Amino acid sequence: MKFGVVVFPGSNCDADCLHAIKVVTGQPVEYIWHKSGSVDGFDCIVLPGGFSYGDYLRCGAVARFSPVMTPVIDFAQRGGLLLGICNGFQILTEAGLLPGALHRNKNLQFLCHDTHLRIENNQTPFTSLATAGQVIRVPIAHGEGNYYADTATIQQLEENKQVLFRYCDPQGEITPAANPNGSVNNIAGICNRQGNVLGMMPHPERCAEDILGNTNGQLIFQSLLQQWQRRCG
Amino acid sequence: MFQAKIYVTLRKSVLDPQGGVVRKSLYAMGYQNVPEVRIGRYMVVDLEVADQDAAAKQVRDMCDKLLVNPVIEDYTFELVEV
Amino acid sequence: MFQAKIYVTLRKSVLDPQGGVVRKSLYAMGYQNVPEVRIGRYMVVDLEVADQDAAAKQVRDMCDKLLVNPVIEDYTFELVEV
Amino acid sequence: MTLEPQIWREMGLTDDEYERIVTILGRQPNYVEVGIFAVMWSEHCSYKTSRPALKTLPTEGPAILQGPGENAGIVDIGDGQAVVFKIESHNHPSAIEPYQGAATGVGGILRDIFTMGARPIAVLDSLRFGELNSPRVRYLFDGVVAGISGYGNCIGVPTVGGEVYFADSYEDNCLVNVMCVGLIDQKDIKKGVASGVGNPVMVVGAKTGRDGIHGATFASEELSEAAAERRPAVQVGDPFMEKLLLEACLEVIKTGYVVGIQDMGAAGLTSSSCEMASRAGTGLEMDLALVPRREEGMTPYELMLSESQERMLLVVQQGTEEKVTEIFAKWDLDSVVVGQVTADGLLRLKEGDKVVAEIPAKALTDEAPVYHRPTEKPAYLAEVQDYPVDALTMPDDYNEVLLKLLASPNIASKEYVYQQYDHMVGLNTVVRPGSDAAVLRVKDTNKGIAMTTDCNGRYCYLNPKTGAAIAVAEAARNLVCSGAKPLAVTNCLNFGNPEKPEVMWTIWQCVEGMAEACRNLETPVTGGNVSLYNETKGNAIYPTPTIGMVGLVEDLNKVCTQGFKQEGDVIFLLGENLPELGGSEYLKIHFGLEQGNAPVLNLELEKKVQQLVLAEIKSGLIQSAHDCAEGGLAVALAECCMAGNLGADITMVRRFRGDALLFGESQSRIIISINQEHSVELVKKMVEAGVPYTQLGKVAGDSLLLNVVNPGCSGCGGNLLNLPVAKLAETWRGAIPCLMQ
Ligand SMILES: Nc1ncnc2c1ncn2[C@@H]1O[C@H](COP(=O)(O)OP(=O)(O)O)[C@@H](O)[C@H]1O
Ligand SMILES: [Mg+2]
Repeated sequence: MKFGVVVFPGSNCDADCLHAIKVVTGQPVEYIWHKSGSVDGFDCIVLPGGFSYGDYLRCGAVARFSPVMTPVIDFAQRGGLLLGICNGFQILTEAGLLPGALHRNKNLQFLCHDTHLRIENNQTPFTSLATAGQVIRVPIAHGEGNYYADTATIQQLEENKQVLFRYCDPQGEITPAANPNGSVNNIAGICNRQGNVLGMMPHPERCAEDILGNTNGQLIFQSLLQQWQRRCG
Repeated sequence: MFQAKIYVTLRKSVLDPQGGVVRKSLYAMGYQNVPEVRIGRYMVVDLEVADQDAAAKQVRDMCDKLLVNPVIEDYTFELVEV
Repeated sequence: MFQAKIYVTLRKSVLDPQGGVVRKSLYAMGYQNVPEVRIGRYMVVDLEVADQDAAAKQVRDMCDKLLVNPVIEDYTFELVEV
Repeated sequence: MTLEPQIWREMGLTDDEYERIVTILGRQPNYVEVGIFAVMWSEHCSYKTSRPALKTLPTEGPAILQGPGENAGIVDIGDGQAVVFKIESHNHPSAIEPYQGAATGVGGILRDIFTMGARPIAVLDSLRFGELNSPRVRYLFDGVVAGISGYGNCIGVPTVGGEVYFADSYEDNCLVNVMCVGLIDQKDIKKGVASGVGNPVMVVGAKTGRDGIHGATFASEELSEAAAERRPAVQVGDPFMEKLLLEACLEVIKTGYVVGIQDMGAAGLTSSSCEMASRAGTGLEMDLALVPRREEGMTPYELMLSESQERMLLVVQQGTEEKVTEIFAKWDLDSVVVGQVTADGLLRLKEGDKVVAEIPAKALTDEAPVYHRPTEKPAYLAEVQDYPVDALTMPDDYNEVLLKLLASPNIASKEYVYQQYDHMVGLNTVVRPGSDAAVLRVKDTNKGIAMTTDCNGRYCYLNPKTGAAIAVAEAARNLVCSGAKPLAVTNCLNFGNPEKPEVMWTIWQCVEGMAEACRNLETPVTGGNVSLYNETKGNAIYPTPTIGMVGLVEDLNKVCTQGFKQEGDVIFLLGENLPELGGSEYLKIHFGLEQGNAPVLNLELEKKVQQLVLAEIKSGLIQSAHDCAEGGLAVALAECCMAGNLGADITMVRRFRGDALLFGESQSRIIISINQEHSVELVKKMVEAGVPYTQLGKVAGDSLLLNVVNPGCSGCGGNLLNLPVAKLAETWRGAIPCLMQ
């Protein structure tokens, strides 16, 4: 299984994603430059965190128009596995691959700390190794992670089980206090209708090694690998 | 040449935490007659275009594609010839 | 009641990285006739004040004290009775 | 044509300095030349006042690869790798525009690190403000933190540590000191030298605008109404541009085309060009008409003095210009050849064919004036040091005092600050902010780098020499508590107006104290920064010699943190409790006094304690280690409990005042916890090493309990502390957010 990590000029979690994928899956992984016109040969593409083009206008707004996004959008529409983390999630919403928008955290501050996430749907390639309702600890680091979509869209997301992660307390309760940024329904990550595109604000690559004190994030990369092996052997 | 002044605001249905904080600060400073503050973006864009209609069309285009996110934002604009 | 529309811009010689990135990105998207973009803030403030002069005075006050950072920003405003 | 005296005086030159320029040049300087001399000879760039003192600092040691004089210091960490680090102040700009001032402070220090070829891996911020009950202070505090956050998070270098203090003396002069640590393969080290006659000189990065003209001069005078008039246009940071510059510079450096490189910091193009030439003993000729600019009509004077951010000056090998330009273009950056290296030692500036300035490069650097300013011991010292400790009534309720201390912003959790910083990006942060020192792993090795900043300005105010020595000792102690061997120091000297003999005296005292401690603890100084004139309306800040220190963790599996780890572990205190209260947070919070003498520092004892703790962390005996700092033993114990979410049951013998025992800030003390079964072995080692120790009790339950016994006095014993850990944590965590509401 070959992973690709897109590098926008202001990406800063690109090397982290590459490192985590290598360490956790042992699979080949390469960078994809933002000016690249093709993503052929990759089985899973990651849009990493960071500040793609400084994110001065709106996070992800400018990145959405970079050359690499044309083949990436095409890849996703053909059912390719696409994972957007943090800034990557913002880019996916700006590009229209996922509904809604991410705006400023409710308290107006950038927030970097551990959060607990309840896995709401384990029937996706990103979460297949999870048990239903499993709680994992994953850090966030963002200033604009406040998920918003209109009521109808939210309803659809919920009905189709597209909400994969919700901020919760350590016991798995979905409470206002456990919501770090004001997201509607404590939403931390959603996938598209087909289930091949995931956007999430928390950083699984930051908790995938023992030396960093937490390996909960491995679950996502391992699920991807297992699903792919099952399908493509 | 034209200059476009573009005003971007958060949609009514979207909570504006920044506006809320400013309103509270104003209140604490003694301005208790300010029921609402909304905060948005103000963009001044120079355009080397000859006629007004073309300018307006281009501004609308740029807003829809890049400058404004329709999921959470609305916009209006004005054009002045310069 | 009045509504103040406040336009805040960066002072002339102050660098505007936002505007620069947006200009470059518009250029890359094919809008090559946009020599400059400056990005500022737009605030809409409701005021429960009876007369226009009092409203103007209060807006100026609020801008000088809180809403605008005079070290790097300039502002103008308009008042409409609502 | 002779210039009016008014002109050079306004630029900050004295008449004597002007005469010196005339002598050096052998003619009258023109306007551009005077401007260049004025910035280069400003306090900020020339260190003309502090240089004699700085010369006395120890700068050599086995691990030091680069001492003071370059853009940053370098220490060897083995395996052909090295750590590059430096601290810098951005005090004046932050007092004017906190967000941009702090942001550009981060940008500047990052450039100092990657200009050496190193990849920045961490930032630390050492901050000082007035008291949080003032709205202006809250505005500055929030703005500075947001600025650091805005810049550091965007460029993707984690901010992993630092400190924040609040005291009235910083009300009008907040201090923003930022340290950056980078990692490099020794073979890639680059220096700021313009060597090789004929080699092209390139300006790369952002375009030059009118920002910050005279910033260096501005940083060399007091903040006042008059100064406000002459304020330069505020520099706005562009972290995205810096990210591009960082990646492009590191890529270019890897090619081997670069001969020398330096960032354009204070005094922009002027300082970078003449310093690079001066170090190499060469000259530089540049055509200013070629410098990419943001605004029309900029004069040579403005181009030379602009402090626009995110720019670099490069000298590359002849013939490689195009390849270098290609790399910068890949990152969408401008890079332009503006001149070349010459043999005549002159900085020659042209506008087209016209020469607009011609100055010997060394005249601007090495021949800058040096002042041995008069010193005088300040009268206030005798007054503040003499305070009636015996007359102070002891508290009735120690629980209440402890909670008050935990809620004091100087002691309270700084989570409010560091959760706004991305402290994890890079995947190296093994110990996050919140413990004694941050620890970062070095990927593909089993090594770690520990780092900290420390300085208690109140101690330095009460006793400058001891205070500065304590800052060094505490920094080393923090590293040791995390399992690292202290390696080297960078420092930032923040003081008031040095033209006042009293201020000058404190500078000398602080430097002496720092030098002595560095010598004893074997942590040489590799560089630093001096920020003077931190003074408003005649009131100087507390003398604040901030210490930044890095250390090496040899085995990442032996990293230690401050939290208690396990019920039943035995708690020891290493070092001695002395009946001291001077300078303590307790005196300030409980009595409103910032008085007394700074705590005594015995460097020999300090070293013994540190050596033992480090050795036993490495041997695996020690489970947790935490130094006693502000708030004394009681606060340190509370911090161990909160970090581990475990209680402690402590019993102590009381030989002097209970408040001094619990809240006094005696130095060289470390609280450790160890598994019960190792306790005999540890005691044996402490006795052998001659380290004084006290067995305090055990990790137990979910409350902090502290009882005292007093053999000589019935009725003096009893329970002093009994507080649930949850209550401690709630108070400690909630304090700053509550004040900021
Ligand atoms: N401005 C700051 N930025 C980042 N981390 C900070 C800051 N201030 C304090 N911290 C972190 O909070 C913890 C406690 O700080 P401090 O009380 O100064 O520790 P100590 O007394 O051990 O030096 C440390 O881990 C420190 O790095
Ligand atoms: Mg400490």
